[in-house]
Amino acid sequence: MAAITLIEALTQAMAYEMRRDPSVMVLGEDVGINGGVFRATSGLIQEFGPERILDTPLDETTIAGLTVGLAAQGMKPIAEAQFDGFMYPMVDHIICHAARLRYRTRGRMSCPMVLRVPWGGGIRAPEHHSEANEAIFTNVPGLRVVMPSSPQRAYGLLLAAIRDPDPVIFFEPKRIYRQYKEEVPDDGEALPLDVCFVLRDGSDVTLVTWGSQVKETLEAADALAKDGISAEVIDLATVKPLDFDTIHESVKKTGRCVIVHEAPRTAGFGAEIAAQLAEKAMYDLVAPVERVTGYDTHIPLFRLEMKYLPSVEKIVAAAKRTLAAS
Amino acid sequence: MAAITLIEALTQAMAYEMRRDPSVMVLGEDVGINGGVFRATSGLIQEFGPERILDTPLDETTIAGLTVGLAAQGMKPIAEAQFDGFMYPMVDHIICHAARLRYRTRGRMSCPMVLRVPWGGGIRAPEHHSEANEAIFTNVPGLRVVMPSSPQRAYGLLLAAIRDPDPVIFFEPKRIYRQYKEEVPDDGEALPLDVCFVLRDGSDVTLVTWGSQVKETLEAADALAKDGISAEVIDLATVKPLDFDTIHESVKKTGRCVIVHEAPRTAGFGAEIAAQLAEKAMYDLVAPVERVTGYDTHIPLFRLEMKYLPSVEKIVAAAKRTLAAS
Amino acid sequence: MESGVRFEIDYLQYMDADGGIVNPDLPDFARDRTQLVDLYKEMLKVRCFDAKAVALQRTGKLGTYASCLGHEAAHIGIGTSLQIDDVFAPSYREYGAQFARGVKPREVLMYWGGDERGNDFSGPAHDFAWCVPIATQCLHAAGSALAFKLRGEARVALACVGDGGSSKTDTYAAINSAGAYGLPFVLCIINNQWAISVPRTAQTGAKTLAQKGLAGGLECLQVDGNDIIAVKAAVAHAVKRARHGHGGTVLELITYRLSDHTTADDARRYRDDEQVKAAWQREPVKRLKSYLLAQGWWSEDEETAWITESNAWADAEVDAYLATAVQPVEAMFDYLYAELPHDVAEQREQALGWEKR
Amino acid sequence: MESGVRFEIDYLQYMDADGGIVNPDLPDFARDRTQLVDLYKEMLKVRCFDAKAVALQRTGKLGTYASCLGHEAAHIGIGTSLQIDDVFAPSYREYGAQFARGVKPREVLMYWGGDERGNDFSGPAHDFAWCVPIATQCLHAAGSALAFKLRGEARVALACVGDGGSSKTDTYAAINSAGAYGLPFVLCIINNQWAISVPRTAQTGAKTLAQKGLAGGLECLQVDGNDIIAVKAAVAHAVKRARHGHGGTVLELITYRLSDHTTADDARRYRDDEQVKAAWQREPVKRLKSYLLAQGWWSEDEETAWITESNAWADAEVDAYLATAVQPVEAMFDYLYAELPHDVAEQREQALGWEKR
Ligand SMILES: Cc1ncc(C[n+]2csc(CCOP(=O)(O)OP(=O)(O)O)c2C)c(N)n1
Ligand SMILES: Cc1ncc(C[n+]2csc(CCOP(=O)(O)OP(=O)(O)O)c2C)c(N)n1
Ligand SMILES: [Mg+2]
Ligand SMILES: [Mg+2]
Repeated sequence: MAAITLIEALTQAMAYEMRRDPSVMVLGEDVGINGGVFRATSGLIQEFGPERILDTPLDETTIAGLTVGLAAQGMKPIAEAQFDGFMYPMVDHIICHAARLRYRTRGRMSCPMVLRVPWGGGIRAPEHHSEANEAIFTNVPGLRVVMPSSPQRAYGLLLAAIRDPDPVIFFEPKRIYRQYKEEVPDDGEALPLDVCFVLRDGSDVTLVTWGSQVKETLEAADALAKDGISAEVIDLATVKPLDFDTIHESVKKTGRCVIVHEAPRTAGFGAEIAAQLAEKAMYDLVAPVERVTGYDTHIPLFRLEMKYLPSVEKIVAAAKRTLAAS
Repeated sequence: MAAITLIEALTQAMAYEMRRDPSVMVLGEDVGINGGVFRATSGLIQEFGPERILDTPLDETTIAGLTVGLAAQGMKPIAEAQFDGFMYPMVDHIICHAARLRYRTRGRMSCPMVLRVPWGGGIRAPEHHSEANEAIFTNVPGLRVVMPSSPQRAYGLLLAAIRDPDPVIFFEPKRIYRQYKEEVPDDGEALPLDVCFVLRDGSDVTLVTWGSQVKETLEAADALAKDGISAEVIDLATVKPLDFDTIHESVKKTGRCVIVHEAPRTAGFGAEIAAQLAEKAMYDLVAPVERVTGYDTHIPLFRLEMKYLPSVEKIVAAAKRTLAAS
Repeated sequence: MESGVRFEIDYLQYMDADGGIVNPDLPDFARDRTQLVDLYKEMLKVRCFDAKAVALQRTGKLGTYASCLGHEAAHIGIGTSLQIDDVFAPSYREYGAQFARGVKPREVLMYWGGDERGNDFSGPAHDFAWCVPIATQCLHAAGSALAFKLRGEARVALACVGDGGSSKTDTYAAINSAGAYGLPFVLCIINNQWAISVPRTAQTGAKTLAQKGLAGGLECLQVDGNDIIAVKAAVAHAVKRARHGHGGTVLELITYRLSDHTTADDARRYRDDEQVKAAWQREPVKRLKSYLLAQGWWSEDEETAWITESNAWADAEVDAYLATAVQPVEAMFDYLYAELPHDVAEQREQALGWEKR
Repeated sequence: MESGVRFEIDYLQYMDADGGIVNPDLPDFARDRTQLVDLYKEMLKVRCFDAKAVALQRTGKLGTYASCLGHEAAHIGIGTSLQIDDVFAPSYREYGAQFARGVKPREVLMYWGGDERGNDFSGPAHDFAWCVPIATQCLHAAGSALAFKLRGEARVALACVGDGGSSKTDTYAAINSAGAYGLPFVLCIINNQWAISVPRTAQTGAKTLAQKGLAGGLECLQVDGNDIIAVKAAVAHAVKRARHGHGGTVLELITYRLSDHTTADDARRYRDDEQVKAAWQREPVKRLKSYLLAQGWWSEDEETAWITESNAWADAEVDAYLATAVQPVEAMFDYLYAELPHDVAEQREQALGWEKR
């Protein structure tokens, strides 16, 4: 078994599930012969044909609306938004319909769909190609929001998302699409959609993050270790529903929590984690919660973007502040 | 001077500013001869004519996109979304353009617009007419998000929103459009867009809320007072930017905080307030933060909706929990 | 300048406002007494129901209600031209079409009465629920049609949208994708001249709404939407084309909204009584009645008897609606996901706790 | 069936692929040597710039870049037909049009080079910046046109969108609102046959893209987009109509994307070399050159001299771009609001703090 990248793991998961379940199909701009602008669907049209790998007209409203119709009539569509910044025209159909079909009809209809979205910054891309906009969906009932950060997790979570009978927004941290390779058995094993991953055990401070920041956060943990600080690292992975218990268990042990995310700080999903800490873990905390996030401004074009994003230094500094505070 | 309702105060503010500034105009569905489905623009077309009070074709993308174009070319459009649940098609133009024109062009262009949105539940309306969806915009840089809760504040905040040189999302709690009347001098005095309102002083617990829940929260404070508990009530009013200092000052005094909002709990804007408390006020808090919110499900059709919304009882119970905890 | 591509939008009408036949080339069903009388009876029945629903709202026993007064020919012409395994995607007014598909009046009332169970149709389980966000249903129908095409099923998806809704971008998206994929899709633009207070003329500069279909390369036709013979002929033809893989159609059914927009609206604020009076002259029930009477296919006695029967039927439905107990509080959680996530499950318990106080 | 409304979409061409005149009824400017030579020189100049930009990207000195190779007639035809106080709303490829309006090549490079200052055009301060979210610019142009109409200004707003973008709902919204309000609006659909890997034929079932305009009641015309005489004639006519209050127009300019979609794309994955070769036979620069040579209005010597001059000009712009220092970190805050709110101001300080470490 050859080691594969995160994006190859996504392709592998889609191919696995399409072989297994004839109702699974893919639609989006350039997903066919071009294999998607990131090549996530590369090779699929050759294996599954143009009836199951559909290029769409260039309109995200169309993609979202067709996807709802397909899912309501027994297909399991995997829709692709080409980039994070182009998914806004999909918001209406996702919130008003995908998230509500089951609820609206008391279970008569449902909307088993996945929306795959290449997400986030750090690849020197043009405007609107670098947005961390998961917060738009986290206050919306009826959705699941998932973000993998390794090839193995990408494979298992995407399988789970496709099989899930309800709509899943599947954000793919494009910056780490090809960051490293890992062996990913093509065994069709899905991962749960409501459990965080503890990537590294530690006792002094809990670092919670998701998506591309997992790499920076693990590096920060390494750096902290050099200073004798033991950091536990949690990959949220399933943003909604939030597995707060795993975070809470960790904070009971460490008493300190740094939340790291790429989106702007205000009302980013980090706020929800910090809020639950304030509600449920106040007596466990020995230091104020810290957030290391994008600033409350638009991610700049690429000459400045790395100054916008969280960095190892910023994470280390925040962790040290929690230690200094107590 | 006759006392007027919240919605009349909005009309008064628009009329005032349209008289003063010829670039101010209104556009939306049914805003003309019909005066809007809630009558917020009632009488305006008679005074200002159909060039300044424009009925639009039935398309929210159109309204949002035209508004950006108008604002970019020197008009000050006040756009109306007919209901909260119909604003999703506007999200793309608001996030990609309204919020970015100034940033994108390094100040060469700007987007001075107001989007008025009748907001929230509790009026026994049909599906999609009762949504508390402010969280969609609170993570978006470049916007301001405002929500008045009294006739006077509605007048002053809307004037400020219209005059503000940047885009403002102006949520109007429709449930209290006509809840009570108040004298509102038509003096053209705007209120600041970054300051909370302390509606009631108290020393035992801080209740923070916005929009229609202000009424329930004030009633809860009354009920608490009967039990000898002194509650401070803060109307957030300017959701973004968040005036955390006012909340913090209060919590320094009370040591307890209950956040009340109508939107679903997870990643509602209450999370941001709780998060800042966890970051900046941990040593001031003597009890865990509490949130009293809508549940993480869609607001039901009206036979069940009151069971979904926060209530005086739920607020009182939460406040008492903070007192029991310490 | 080379002359290029030409298009023509035709207009279909068989029966004029007085029930006179203007186009003697009648379709078969219109030569059949039973079929035509049945259609007439359905139209009357819906009208009886509609009046009851408005009355219920006026007495506080229903929420906001969107009347279908004046749309009977359009709605019933559509509903009776589909097969049961076709998919119907309504907006919020097409009760006549839905009754023909097995949806119960009590379900209509439950929906407008604030109870989601109204959407759990007795009719075809694959039909879409009422759709409040204007025109979004058009794309759901197109997506359904795409599912049928991909699976090789000979099924058709039909959506209704209003004259107002024809301005909405979703309508265009549905038209364009139906054309791009050659989908078995029919779009009925029910042009009742008003979108709340905005007249048809203010929605668009297009001469017809049918021509919206040209933007996606679909067949386009204008139809007298108060002439049920024309409506049925046009819809049946479009559905047949779609079913046989010949692509999608846009039909503009021209009618008039004789009522307020909904019970929450007061149309006197924005439209002339004269216009409404004139529209009553062209309304669909009266014209079919004139024709049936002229043919000797219907009598005033039958009319009276049928109205009595229809009212009794509507009353029974109203009673069933009024007798429906409110859903338990957990209903707001139980249909959110197939399996409730732990966090929401916790809130469900809290909600139950508040009930027990 | 009554026959109803008719439409016809004409096709405008003056000059064929070899520079032969197929329509002798030439517009005045095309009979004027200076004007035609100037247009030709602009086309060549843009092509020189484009080649430099692609080369810069290949050597890592530019980010992703969208080439305009093959679009020169369309872009320059548009850019030279507007007045300076009109509003131009481009997508992301129409440098030729923008240069005609005073935008500097270095600004193009700064934008694609990751520096927002590229959008602070030297050209008209009211022109829109490059617009990455496909087709959204169409509505901004329509909104601008609405502002002009409301203020009684004799100004026109012109937007460009691609064949792919013609499927996007915003395009329809712009067309429909322009028709509904009678706006001074011109939409140029630049049909270069490809939207990244999706061919024109897969975008829509409509025979022409020009007919998209029928959905909003606009004037519609197909134009040979490689024939600058036709482009200029068509755009000038549409702009004039708009300026005089006669309403909006949709022009489909038919051309071909001779390059990859952007430098991040590899068109060999999805399109035939043969098609590209054939397209090179119809390309706009060659055909105008043939015509000018045939008229004796241009020579190979002039060509060589002009290319040298153009390259020098492009090189100077490249140098200016490369010499631009990166913005200071606070630039990511300073243009967010007219006045920075307290919370963001705090973060600005933090960002400055990290700089000082
Ligand atoms: C997206 C959206 N915007 C606004 C509304 C509010 N609204 C409900 S019905 C209506 C008018 C619809 O007119 P039309 O499409 O002609 O249908 P009709 O009501 O005449 O059947 C409007 C604006 C809505 N339901 N959805
Ligand atoms: C809303 C949106 N969706 C997707 C994209 C990604 N994208 C960039 S260019 C492009 C194709 C555009 O094709 P066309 O409109 O024909 O213009 P062309 O590039 O050929 O000039 C796509 C899909 C985008 N920029 N915006
Ligand atoms: Mg209508
Ligand atoms: Mg193209």
